[in-house]
Formats: sequence, structure tokens, C-alpha cells
Amino acid sequence: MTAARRSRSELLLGFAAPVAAVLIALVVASIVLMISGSNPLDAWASMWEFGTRLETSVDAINRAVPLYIAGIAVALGFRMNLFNIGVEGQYILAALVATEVGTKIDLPGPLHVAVIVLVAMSVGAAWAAVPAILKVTRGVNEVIATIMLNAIGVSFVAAELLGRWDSAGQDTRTADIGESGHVPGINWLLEIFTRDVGKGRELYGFLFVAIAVGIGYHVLLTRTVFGYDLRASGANPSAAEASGVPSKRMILAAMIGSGAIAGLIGLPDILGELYHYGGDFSQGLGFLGIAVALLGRNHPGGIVAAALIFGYLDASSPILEVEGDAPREIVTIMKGVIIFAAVVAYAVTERSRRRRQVAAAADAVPTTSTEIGANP
Amino acid sequence: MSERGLTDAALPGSPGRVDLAHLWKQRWFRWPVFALGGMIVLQLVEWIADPESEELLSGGQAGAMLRWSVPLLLAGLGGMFAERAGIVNIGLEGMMVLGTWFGAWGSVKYGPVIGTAIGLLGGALGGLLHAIATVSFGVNHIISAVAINIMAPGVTRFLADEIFSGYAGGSISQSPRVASFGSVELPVLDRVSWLTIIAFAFVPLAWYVLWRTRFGLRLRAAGEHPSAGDSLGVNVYRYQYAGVVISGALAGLAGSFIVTELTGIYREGQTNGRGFIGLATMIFGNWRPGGTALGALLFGYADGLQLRDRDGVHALLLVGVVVLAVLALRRALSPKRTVVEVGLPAVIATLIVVWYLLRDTVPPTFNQVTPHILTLVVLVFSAGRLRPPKGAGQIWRKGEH
Amino acid sequence: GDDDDDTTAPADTTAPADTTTAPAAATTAPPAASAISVGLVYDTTGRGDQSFNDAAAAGGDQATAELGVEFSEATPNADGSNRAELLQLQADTNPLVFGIGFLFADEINGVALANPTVNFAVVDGVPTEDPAPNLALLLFAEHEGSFLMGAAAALKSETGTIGFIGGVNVDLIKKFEAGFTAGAQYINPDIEVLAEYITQPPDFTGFNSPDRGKEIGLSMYDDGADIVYAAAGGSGGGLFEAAKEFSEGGDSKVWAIGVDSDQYNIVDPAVRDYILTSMLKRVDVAVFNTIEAANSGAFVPGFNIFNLAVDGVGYSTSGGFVDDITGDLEDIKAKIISGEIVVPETLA
Amino acid sequence: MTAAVELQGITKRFPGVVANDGVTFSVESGEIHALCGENGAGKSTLMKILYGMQPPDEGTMSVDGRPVHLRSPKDAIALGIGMVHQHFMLADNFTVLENIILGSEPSKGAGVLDLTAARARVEELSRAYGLDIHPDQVVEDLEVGERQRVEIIKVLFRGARILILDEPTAVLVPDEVDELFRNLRELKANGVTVIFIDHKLDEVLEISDRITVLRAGRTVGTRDAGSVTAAELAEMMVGSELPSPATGETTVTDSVAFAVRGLTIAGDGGRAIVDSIDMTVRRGEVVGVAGVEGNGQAELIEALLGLRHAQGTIELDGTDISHWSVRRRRNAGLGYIPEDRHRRGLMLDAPLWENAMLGHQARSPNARGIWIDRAGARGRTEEIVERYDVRTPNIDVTARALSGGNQQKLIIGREMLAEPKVLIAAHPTRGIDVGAQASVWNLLRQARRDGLAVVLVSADLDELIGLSDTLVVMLRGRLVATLDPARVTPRELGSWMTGAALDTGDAA
Ligand SMILES: Nc1ncnc2c1ncn2[C@@H]1O[C@H](COP(=O)(O)OP(=O)(O)OP(=O)(O)O)[C@@H](O)[C@H]1O
Ligand SMILES: Nc1ncnc2c1ncn2[C@@H]1O[C@H](COP(=O)(O)OP(=O)(O)OP(=O)(O)O)[C@@H](O)[C@H]1O
Ligand SMILES: [Mg+2]
Ligand SMILES: [Mg+2]
Repeated sequence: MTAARRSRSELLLGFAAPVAAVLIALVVASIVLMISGSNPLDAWASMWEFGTRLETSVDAINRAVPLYIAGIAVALGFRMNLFNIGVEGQYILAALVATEVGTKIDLPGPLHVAVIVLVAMSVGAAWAAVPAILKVTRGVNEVIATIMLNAIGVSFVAAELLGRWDSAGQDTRTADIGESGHVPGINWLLEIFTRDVGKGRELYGFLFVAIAVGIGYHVLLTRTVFGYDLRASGANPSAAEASGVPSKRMILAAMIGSGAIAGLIGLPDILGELYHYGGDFSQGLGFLGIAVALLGRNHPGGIVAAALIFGYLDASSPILEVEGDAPREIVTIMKGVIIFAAVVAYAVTERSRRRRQVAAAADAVPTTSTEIGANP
Repeated sequence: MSERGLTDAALPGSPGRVDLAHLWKQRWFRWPVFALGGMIVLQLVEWIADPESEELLSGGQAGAMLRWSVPLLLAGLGGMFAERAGIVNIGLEGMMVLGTWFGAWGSVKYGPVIGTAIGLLGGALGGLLHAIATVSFGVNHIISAVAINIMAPGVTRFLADEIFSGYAGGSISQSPRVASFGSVELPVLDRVSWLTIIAFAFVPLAWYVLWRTRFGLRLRAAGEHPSAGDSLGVNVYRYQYAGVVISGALAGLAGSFIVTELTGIYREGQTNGRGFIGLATMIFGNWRPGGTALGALLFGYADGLQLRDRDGVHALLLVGVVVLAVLALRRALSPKRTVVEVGLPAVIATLIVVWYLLRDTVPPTFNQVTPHILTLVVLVFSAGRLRPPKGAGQIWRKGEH
Repeated sequence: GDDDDDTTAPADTTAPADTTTAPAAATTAPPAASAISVGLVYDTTGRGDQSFNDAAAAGGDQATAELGVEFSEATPNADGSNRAELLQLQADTNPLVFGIGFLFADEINGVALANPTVNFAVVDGVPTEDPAPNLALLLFAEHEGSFLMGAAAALKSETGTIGFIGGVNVDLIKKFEAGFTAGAQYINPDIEVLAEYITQPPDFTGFNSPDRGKEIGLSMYDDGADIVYAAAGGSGGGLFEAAKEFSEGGDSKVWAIGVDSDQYNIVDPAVRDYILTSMLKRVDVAVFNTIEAANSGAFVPGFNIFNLAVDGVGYSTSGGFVDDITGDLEDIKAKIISGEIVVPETLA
Repeated sequence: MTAAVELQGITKRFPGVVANDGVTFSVESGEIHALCGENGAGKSTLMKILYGMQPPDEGTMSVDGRPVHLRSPKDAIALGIGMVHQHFMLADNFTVLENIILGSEPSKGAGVLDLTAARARVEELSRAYGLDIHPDQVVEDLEVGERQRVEIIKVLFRGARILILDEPTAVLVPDEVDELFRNLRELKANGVTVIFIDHKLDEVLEISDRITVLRAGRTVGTRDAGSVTAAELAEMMVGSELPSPATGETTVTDSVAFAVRGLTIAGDGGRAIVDSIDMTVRRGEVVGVAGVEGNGQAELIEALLGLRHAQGTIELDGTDISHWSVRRRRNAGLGYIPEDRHRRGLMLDAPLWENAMLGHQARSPNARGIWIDRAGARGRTEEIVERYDVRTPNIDVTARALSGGNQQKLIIGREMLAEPKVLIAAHPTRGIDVGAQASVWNLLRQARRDGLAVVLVSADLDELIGLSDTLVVMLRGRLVATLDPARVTPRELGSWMTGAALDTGDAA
């Protein structure tokens, strides 16, 4: 087998796993629907019809943008074998503080947004630094620490901050960020290609930030020495250390970087649609980010696909209820099955890939070793 | 509590001679002394903080402590069984969610006793899924568990919509009222649920099973050194399956307990992160049943107190100071002392005293996260001393090691 | 979490015969052919929450039955991320769109501005910006209803101590506490009112923690309260359990007060005898009235206040436990309506 | 005498490798039978098959004259076969007793352990065979030799009459080896059949009755120990004369490349792990560090590399580098061949070309500024593969796919091509076969000729004596002797390493 052919077949195998996962999810969901007395074909047909409308696509992409950023935040930790379960707490706290700062300042447009973004990233980074510091100084496991810090961040720190603020309407929440702090929609981008997407829908301008984050993540990890060090540290910490990578500093860097990206997760919604932090702010994106990163195998391209799948499921499922085709909750089951099937499929394909490489390497080596050892 | 399960559990020393140092080494002796000491400290604090709080040592608070500690205890024991077999289970939360739904459904249909058993099975089902992924397919333990945690609420919501919506009082997010398991009147604690008693009976039972039976020895071997077990003909996979399924079953039982004893109803989202706290409880207990029970009681105490008596939590700060002071003192007296080891608890204790004096109450949100903060503090001070099973979290494949 | 503000009320029991409020519906149903279609967007739990969303659904069902309107429903993702999208989806096909719950306030205002030919209504919501001209704000005087609950509790209490449990410490729920405390003190200035909130925002699990509701209830009863009022959504069920358990513990009989709908008729028979009364908040009436008005071309944008005067809030008498004090309560109610008593919306 | 074990035509294939190729092997009851062969010859595989851990693809087995079919170690145990593995199979956290009874627990019924009976049985066994162990000790606290005894008791506890030992002497110092051999003779006297694998031919000749040699998965032959010489055995194993690590003439120059002064690493209990070490390495010189494992060699290396905090000074070409970071030291010309290539040397699941830049990732040709230079790095990898004869299909396979010897050559290649001034080599030939070993030795000799200064830590005494220009002995963290490799014998060296020579007052 030539290298090119093998890498093509490996690529195919890489795609086969997630596709299989989605198919399995479809089958499982169909069976569940049949048992519960709905017609799965009707359900999929109306989800498909609805999902392919331009408006739904905009919704799906808008949903995918924060999911994507969350996926990248989680993936950055994963690449170093760090399980940053704390993305959840980091982004909520970051969104809260950044929004509050955003309401207090008044700067020209891009600057205003830039300050909010910077504050959000700093807060996310700072909150992620806590488990990182605990890990490197005291050896505290980051999974447990971040789980605890999620609760502490949201319940204690956030509430203590929020408790001092004015409220608006019936909700307890921040004031609105001024006009200059809004990120304008980018429907013009769609209008280049097609008709007006219609009233009430704006493609998030934050899409560009998400794309930039993805590219930055990829370049950093695969093209820089720092990224190499980071991956080495994840792949084999003691070997990395012997190669001159200070593992503690890498843990700090990866966690803080992950937290800084996590700080951005809430901003597409806040700067593009809500303009405040309150009860209508979406919680739980951090955990979904874990799912998205898993499904996307920590690869920036894979995470795009994963975020879009989840975005589409979320954006097109309401039609099931509106049309009365099926319980909307079927989508939650589908998501769960997709993730589960995907991680199992990845484990299986990874093992088979390994086996084939070993066999290939063995092919290249004569079984008798006596003639090895000539002087180079 | 040492790891040497087989040796230090030996019976009390030679009769006729009272040797305090020797007695102190015996578990049966140390525990009551700890308990007594704890009560004296609480009494002192209550007396100092008077008249802020009467709840630190009241019967109502004791009952609440027991109630609130049970789900954490069961989850903690569950986590212990899985990790003792080498499989990390942060999917306890999801399995507990399954337990709440199945427990409620079973109770509605067949009464609380059978219902509880069904809840247990529901959790075990989640455990089985985790075992299939991690043991049979070699999926990373954290990843599989996260998938289960995401999937479980979706499944229960769907099931609730399909089944509970058909009952009067039921809906997509809740069940009809569920009867309790029944309780017994005890002194001081008032009414204690039978299920609470059963749950605490699991503590010695778990110890006995793990350290005194063939099953337990093999299960622990699977978590310490699976290849060793394998080389002696032990079917490692089977014991890992057993550990994770038991783990799920205990988490499911915890879910059932929340439904039948703590609230009398299934509500979506009711587990509220207890699976994670259960895991912290296990770590707190150094992967041992007695320690896990202690951790669960501590967290249960904090939970109960913050609900029953907010001022009590304020007074409890003083207890924290006492504990930290003792810790700092012990460190200072030990030969291995370092500035950080002694200084850190001392500094934190001082900060807490300052806070105590400056404010009359702790902010309500602080109450909500006391167990979480406590967990972090424990980890910060003892992470190096903890002794998790060697193989926990590693993916073991037969014939690849 | 479940961010609805109130508790349990299934569709079929929202207008029981023995409540003090009368259905405000007109009885003449116009022919179905001319009826409008209505789009409804619930909050995250959706229809079947036995609470707020169900009350709104009941109004819609009533409109379907009596007016022949057709209505379609939608529920946001569990994390509430697509409220605006769903409002827009409904606005694409329906001339009248509802958003159920205060969390819709700003988003519905935005969608209303973008769809000037569609009418919108939001329950409990007040947007930060000026409301759009095609948006109706359906608001309730919960403090007035809670005032009656406070008065009832004070009249019935034998220990001189009563309790209030709020789900989440947000303004809407603080309004309940303010009215309740004022009502109790109106009857007995020396009364002691224990008050606790289960969680603080942004943690909204306090509306969904019957376990914590029960524990707080038990501790309030332990501390001498004999009547406790819960404005805590799904956590309220825990309070009823606490009342039952404490009463059966052999001490004295204690009471709970329900909220939103007539909970005596909803809860399991095992606990209904501990529900003294319930504060009624007629979301179903508000929804039905709004549909009816729009259907006949008389949609009223802006503030629509549902207070004691229009029976938008009230109290229930099921079980007959407050029969001995209905005279007093009616008296107070009249005074509130007449303006003689001014109920505060915030704590003194 | 009947044959205790009779293997006929055993074949076992792994992907790309035929580990056993029609092996025939027979062991008489009550004898000590050695199994020899170079790395990868298929010895362990054969024994795993005999122990039921791996099913053979072809062939038949009989035990005590009866044909058997083994599905798992359980079956083998039932037939009285026990195996002590190359890597100990002991749970550190368990007591000796727990480790021993695991899998064959005496029970009071209903699965309840009968610990009293078990303890009595273990004590009886340890008396009967002169194996000194304490059932209630935790394995963590045991020395290597004690652990091995636990492993042996573990096998005897199961009533084994046929005992398999896979490279039991690899981890032992000479005295411990003597102790082990005493135990084995005791076992033999009690009628136990012993099969053991060993690479050291003098040991093999000393203890065994008969010897079977495997080569490339085939049986070469079986000889009586009394009628064969080491040279003959070696020829059977490799098909030619055994390569030796001898260096030839000296290349030591006068210029000091590496100097260590007063290097000290503080330990936990107040005692230093590494205690005021002085060492000088000149260009072209190999300084061999001998010592029983656990006497501070590993820590010394870590300190030299900057992985561990230490007092004292380290000078590289006259510059004090003792406060430099690991990366700075490595960029300044400190090469490193790690003792455990999987732990310290490779990223097993990363492609070869990424492995080939590990340790040199921040410098040319692998990087330009902060950017990775992919073309440069891949080019360098191709060069390593070619010049150091790394057998691989391409440079994109993962390191895991390579055999141990090829992995080692990749590591040596990457260190050599980076042109180090000082090379720190820890056990550079550990676990690789004789052929690859010879090539590693050649590479080191070559580098030494080119003026490289080498610090060589090894447990292989022949290798140390053969390659070093100067030998130092490390004992409990201190350098206790400096020896001339030209004059010292392995046995003398061994007595220095264990401290025996210190007591008898031999001078350095
Ligand atoms: N599980 C396995 N999968 C694939 N190949 C294997 C496996 N086990 C052994 N091999 C291969 O089989 C061959 C024989 O290995 P074996 O371990 O029996 O050698 P050995 O003679 O014991 O060597 P050593 O002296 O290094 O212990 C080697 O090429 C090895 O790589
Ligand atoms: N479990 C296994 N599965 C697949 N291949 C294996 C396995 N074990 C060994 N191999 C293959 O066998 C060959 C040699 O492996 P092995 O580990 O026995 O080498 P070694 O020479 O003993 O080196 P080391 O000292 O690193 O163990 C390699 O090709 C390796 O990939
Ligand atoms: Mg949105
Ligand atoms: Mg071998």
C-alpha cells in the first residue's frame, strides 16, 4: 500500500465513523418514534423540509456559532489530555462580567466590542486558571476541580455580582449594552448569494470571530512550536518534559487558553441578539461543547461539522411540535445516541487503524534481525 | 484508615493491657472518638456563636443531615465500586437521573419498594452502557461518561412525556406523587426512612464485600493491576463490568431515594449535580467506604444546615477555623513541615475569622456551594495523600499489556 | 432549569366551579370560519408542566373550543436559546403570537417591531425598551393576591409565626413576598414572617427543587410557623409534603398555601388536606381574553393588568378551610379594589 | 523420566510476525531447563502459550504425557503450571497475601475469603522452600528480590509442579541471583520442574540441566548444560559469533566537555538521593556509571538534564548551565537517550516525523522562529531513517508501529544528527535484540571517535565495561569508586555495586 492510498483510506475511515453514528442515531430514533406511535418518516420529512429553508439555516448557523466556540475551547484542553469540564462555568461568568462592563462603558463601535471581548476572555481565562493552578501546585485533579468551580462560579460569584445590580422588568439581569457594543448581523453576506432572509433573522456577525478562533486554533496547534509543545505534553508528558517542555507551564497555558476561548461562548448571543445578561441567557453550552468536541474529534473541521449537526437538530426540531408530527424530545435522544455511537465508533476505528499500521510496519521489517547493525 | 485492609482491621490488641497508642490504631476506637470530638466542637461553637443558631446540634438538623447525605453516600459508594474496578465513572449523575425516573415510574406502578428496585435497575442500565463503552470498546472513561450525562436527561424527558403525561398529575417534567418507603421512629433523629437505614448498611457491607470476599478481591485487583488478575485466570472484564454496573445501580438507588424519600415526586433536573458531589465524597473518603460515609455526612450536614438555618452556616465557619487550626498544628508538629503546608491552613483560618467578624451572615449563595468549596479545600490539602486505585481511568485491553 | 415563575395547574382544573373568579369569556362563539389562528411559544418546559405553561395552554384550548381558533405551539430548546426564532416562526403564519413568561419580554419586543402586521402578547413580561405598538403586556397583580394570602395566614395562624418560600430571588417573586408580608401585618402587626429563597439567580434551580422546598418547609414548621406560603414553582410540592409529614409527626397540624392555580384540586389527594388556600393567577383568563379580543378586532396593545378588580388574581376556597374567614377576605379584597388599601410591590 | 511438558509444532503468528514457527520443545520432569534466544526469538510467546495466555495457531501440547488444550491460564494452573512474568504481576497496593491468593482464593463458602487458612498455607510454603516472605506486608514496601519470591510462592500456592520464569535474573544483582538459584535448586529438590528464560549464558550454564535455543521462532536445538560452552550457545542463538561491546583504542582528549561539581539532590527523609557528585567528561570519552538500580542514577540523569532540582554546578564547555531550563540545555548541545523510550523518548501515537523532532523542536531544521518547519522536519526524519537504518514503511506511521529496536534507532538518530556536545545515554540497549544492540554500540563508538563526550548509565555490566573509558560506581547516591574498565571483571564490579567491596577494603 502506498502512503497516499493508505492516508486516503484512513481519511475515509475517519468520515465513516461519524456518519455511522448519525445513521445509528436515526435508526434508534426511528424505532423509538415507532414505539411511541409516531410515524418517523413524516417526522424526518418535515424536519428535512423545514431544515432546508434558508431561515432555518440562519437559525442553525447562529446556534452553531457558540457551539463551535465551545467545542474549540474544550478541544484545546483535550489536546493536552486535560478535561476542562469547567468551560460551562467559565463562559457563564465571563459573559456576565463582560456584559456588565459593556453596559458601563461607552466607546466607539469596534472598540466597545473589543473591550467586551477582551474582558470576557480574561474572565474565562482567570476562572480556568484556578483549577490549572490547583493542578500544578497541589496535584488536584482538574475534572473534579472544574466541576466544583462550575457550581461555585455560577452560584456564588455570579450571584454575588448580580445581586447588586438593578433589575429590568420581571427578570433580574444587567442593563442593556449600548448600541456601539452590538455586533451587527451579516445578512448582507447571504444577500450576495440569494434573496433576503426575511424579517427577524440576522446571521450573527460573530460568525467571523468563530471562524477566526477555529483557524487560530488550527494554526497554533499544528504550525507553531508552542502548539507542538502542547500536543507533545498531551501525548506524553514525561517525554515532553525531557524534550524541554515544562509540563506545568503547558497545563497552565492550555487551561488558560481554553478558558479564554470559553469566555467567548456567550458573546454571539449577547452581542448579536440579547444585549444583556439575564434569565434568558443560555446555560449548558459548555457541556454541549464537550459533546461537539468529541464528535468533531478535536479537529477544527470536524468541530464545524459537529456544531452544524447540533445546530441543525436544534433549529429544525421545533417544527415537529408545530406540526404535531412527533415529540420534540426525540432530538435530545438523537444527540445522545450520536455522541455515544460516535465515541464508540472512534474507539473501534482507532484500534483498527493502529493494527493496520503495526502490520504495515512489520511488513517493512525482515523478521530476522541479524543483518541489522551495519554502520551508518 | 490505611490501605492495608487485611491487616489493620484485626481485632483489638492483647486483652488486659490498655495501650492508648495501640487503641488509637484501631478503627472501631478511632471513629467514636472522632464523632465525640466533633460534637464537642459543635457544642462549643454553638455556645460561642449564641444566640445565632440552635440548629448546629438539633434533632431536626441531625435528621436532615442523614436525609441529605444518603444520595451522596450512595453515589460515592457507587463511584468507589467503579473506580475500585478501574473504571472512572463521572456518569454517576446521568445514572442517578435514570434512577429518579425509573424509581418514580416503578413506584407509581408497583409501590415504593418494588419501585426503588426498578430505580436501581434503571441506574444499573446506565452503568451497563458505560461498561460496554469503556470495557468492551475501550472508550475513554470521561468521554463515555459525559455522553451518558448528556443522554440520560433526554431519555427521561422523552419517557416522562410518553408515560407520565398519561397520569393525573404527571407531565413531561414530573411524575404523579410517589409514596415514601416508610420510616421508623428513632430517638433524637425522629423519623428515619428505612431506605436511609439500608443505605447506611451498605457502608459495612461494601467494606465486607470488597475486603473479605473473593469477588471483592478480584474486583479490586481489576482496578489496581488488571494484568496481574488476568495472568491468574481472573476475568478482568467481568469484574470491571460488575463494578460499573454496581456503580450504576447504587447511583440509581440514590435517584430513587431522592424521589421517594426526599421529595415524593419525580421532577426533571432534581438530581442537581449530586452525582458529581458523590464523586467528590468518594475522593474525600479516599476510595474507602467508611471515609465516603464520613464525607457524605459532612456534605449532608452542610446541605441540611444551609437550608434549615442560614445563620448556622455562619457559625459553622468557626468549625472550619477549628479544623484548619488543628490541621496547621499537626503539620507544624510533623517533621516534614513546609511553610506552605503549615501556612496555608493558618492563613485561610485567619481570613475566615476576619470574615466571620465582619459579617453577620454569610451570603445565601455561599450556602449553596459550601459542599463544593469544602471539596476543593479538601483536595487542596490532601491531593497528595490520597490513594486512588492505580489502574483507575486506564483503558485495559486483554493481551495488550 | 425551569424558569417559570409559578406552580402546578393542569388544563382541566383551571376553572373549577368553586373558585372565586368567574371566567371572563364571552359565551357567543363566532363561526369557526372567521376565527383567527394563534401561535403560542411556551417557555422551556412546554405544555404539560402543570404550571404556567399549562395555564396558558388552557386559555388556548378554551379559545379553540369556544371561538374555533386554531393554534400552533412551539417550545424552545432546553437552554432557551431559540425563543426569538420560534416567535418569528409563529409570526410567519399567525396574526397573533404569544410568548409565555417574562423571559420573552425583550425578544418578543424585537420580533414585534420586525413584524408590524402581527399582534403579539407576552405574559408577565415588561421589555426594557418601549414596547412595540403591536405588543400586549399581560401582567398580574401578584402582590394583591399575595396580600390576601398573608391576611388569611395571619387570621388562621395560632402560633403567630408564618413562612414564605420563594423559588428564586428575582423581582417577580419578591413581589409575592412583599404582598404576603404586608397582608399578614395588616391583620397582625406583630406577626413573625420567616422568609427564604431557595436559590439566587443566575441559578434558577430553585423553581425545581421540591427536595429543598420540603427541607425549608420542615425547618420553618420546626421553628414554629404553622402556615407557609410557597411561590416556588415546582419546589412548592415539597412544601405540601413537609406539611403532611410534620402534621403526621404527631405535633400540631400545619398548613401550606399554594400558588397560581387551585392546587387543592391538582395535587395528590394524600396532601390536599394540608392546603389552606391558593393564590390564583389566571393566566388562562389572560390568554383567552386576549385571543377573544384579537379575534373580534379589539386587540389592546400595551399594558393589560390583571388584578383583583378584574379577577385576574384571587384566592381559592376548595376544601373549605377558609370558609370561616371569607368574610374578612372579601372585605379586604373590596378595600384593595377601592384603593383604600394600597398593596406594596416591594418589601418595606 | 517422563516428559513434564511436550510441545510439538507450535506456530503462532502476529500481524507481520511469525513469533513461533513450528517449535518443538520438551522438558523432563524435575529438571531445570533454560530457554535461550535473542530478543524477539519467540521465547515469551512460547511460554505464554504453555501458560494458556495465548492460543497457538498450530501445534499440540501435552503435560505429564496427556494431551492438553488450554483456553486460559486457569486451565494451565489446574494442570500444575505456573508462570512468573518478565514484568512482575503484583498489585502494589495489596498485601503479599492478597497478591498470592488472587484467583485461587481459599473460601469459607459463599465466596467469603478464608484468610486464616490462606496465611497458614503461605507461611508453610515459605518455610518448606526457604522463601522468606511475610504475608501481611504490603507489596509496595518490598525489594525486587522479595517481590520475586512472592511471585514464586504465588505459583507454588496454586500447587504448581511446573514453574516457568521469564527472565528472572534481569532485575537482580549478582547476590540476588545467587539467592534465586539457591531457591530454584531447593524447588528442584522438592520435585518441581523449572523452565526459565535467560540471556546471560554464564548463568544459564551454572543453573540449568538442559538448554534449548530458539532463533527467529524456530527451535535450533537442545543441549545438556554439561556438554556445551557459552560460545557454542551464542553461535546457536545468533548464527554467528556473539558481538561484543569492546571499544578498541582510546579516543579520549584533554578538553573537558562536561563537568559536574558537588551535585546534590535532597531527599524526603533528610538523606540525599544524590550526594555531592563530582564528575568530569572529556571530549571523546565515555564515562560509565555502574550501580544497582535505585541508587540515584536515574535522579542524577534527571538533574543533569534539568528535570530535577539540584544543588551544585554543571558546566558544559566551561559554561555553568545549572540554572538553565531543560530546553536551553538541550539546545546548547545536551543529547539524551532515555532509559525508558516509551515513557521518556517517544509519543507513541504521533507520526514518526513528529517523534523525530522531539527534543529539538525549537531549532533548525525543525523550526523557524516560533513556526514549525514541516518540510525541514520531514527531511530530517528521512535522513535519520536512512542513515540509521530505521525499518519503517514511511515516516507517517505512528511510533507505536515500530519494533523496539527500530524505535531505539530512531531516538539515537535524532540525538546524533542534532550534533550534541554531550550525550547522556541511559540503558541504550535495554530490551532490544543482539543485532540491534551491536548497531547501537557501533553508533556510540562512532560518536566517541568524533569527539563526543558520553555519560553512559547501564545495568548491562558487559556493555559498561566494554564501552567505557572510565567507570564510576554509584551506591546510595554517592560515587564510591572509580575503576579502570580494562582491568575490572563483571564480578568485581558487582561487588562494588552492592557495597561488598567497600567492606572488604578494596581500593579504587
Ligand atoms: N501480542 C503481540 N502482538 C504482535 N506481535 C507480538 C505480540 N507478542 C509478541 N509479538 C512479536 O512476536 C515476536 C516474538 O516475541 P517474544 O516476546 O516471544 O520474544 P522473546 O523471545 O520473548 O524476546 P525478549 O527476549 O525480548 O523477551 C516478536 O517479534 C514480537 O514483536
Ligand atoms: N500487543 C501488541 N499488539 C500489536 N503488536 C504488538 C504488540 N506487542 C508487540 N507488538 C509488535 O511487536 C513488535 C515488537 O514489539 P515488542 O514490544 O515485543 O518489541 P521489543 O523488541 O520487545 O521492544 P520493547 O523493549 O519496546 O518491548 C512491534 O512490531 C510491535 O508493534
Ligand atoms: Mg437565540
Ligand atoms: Mg520475552
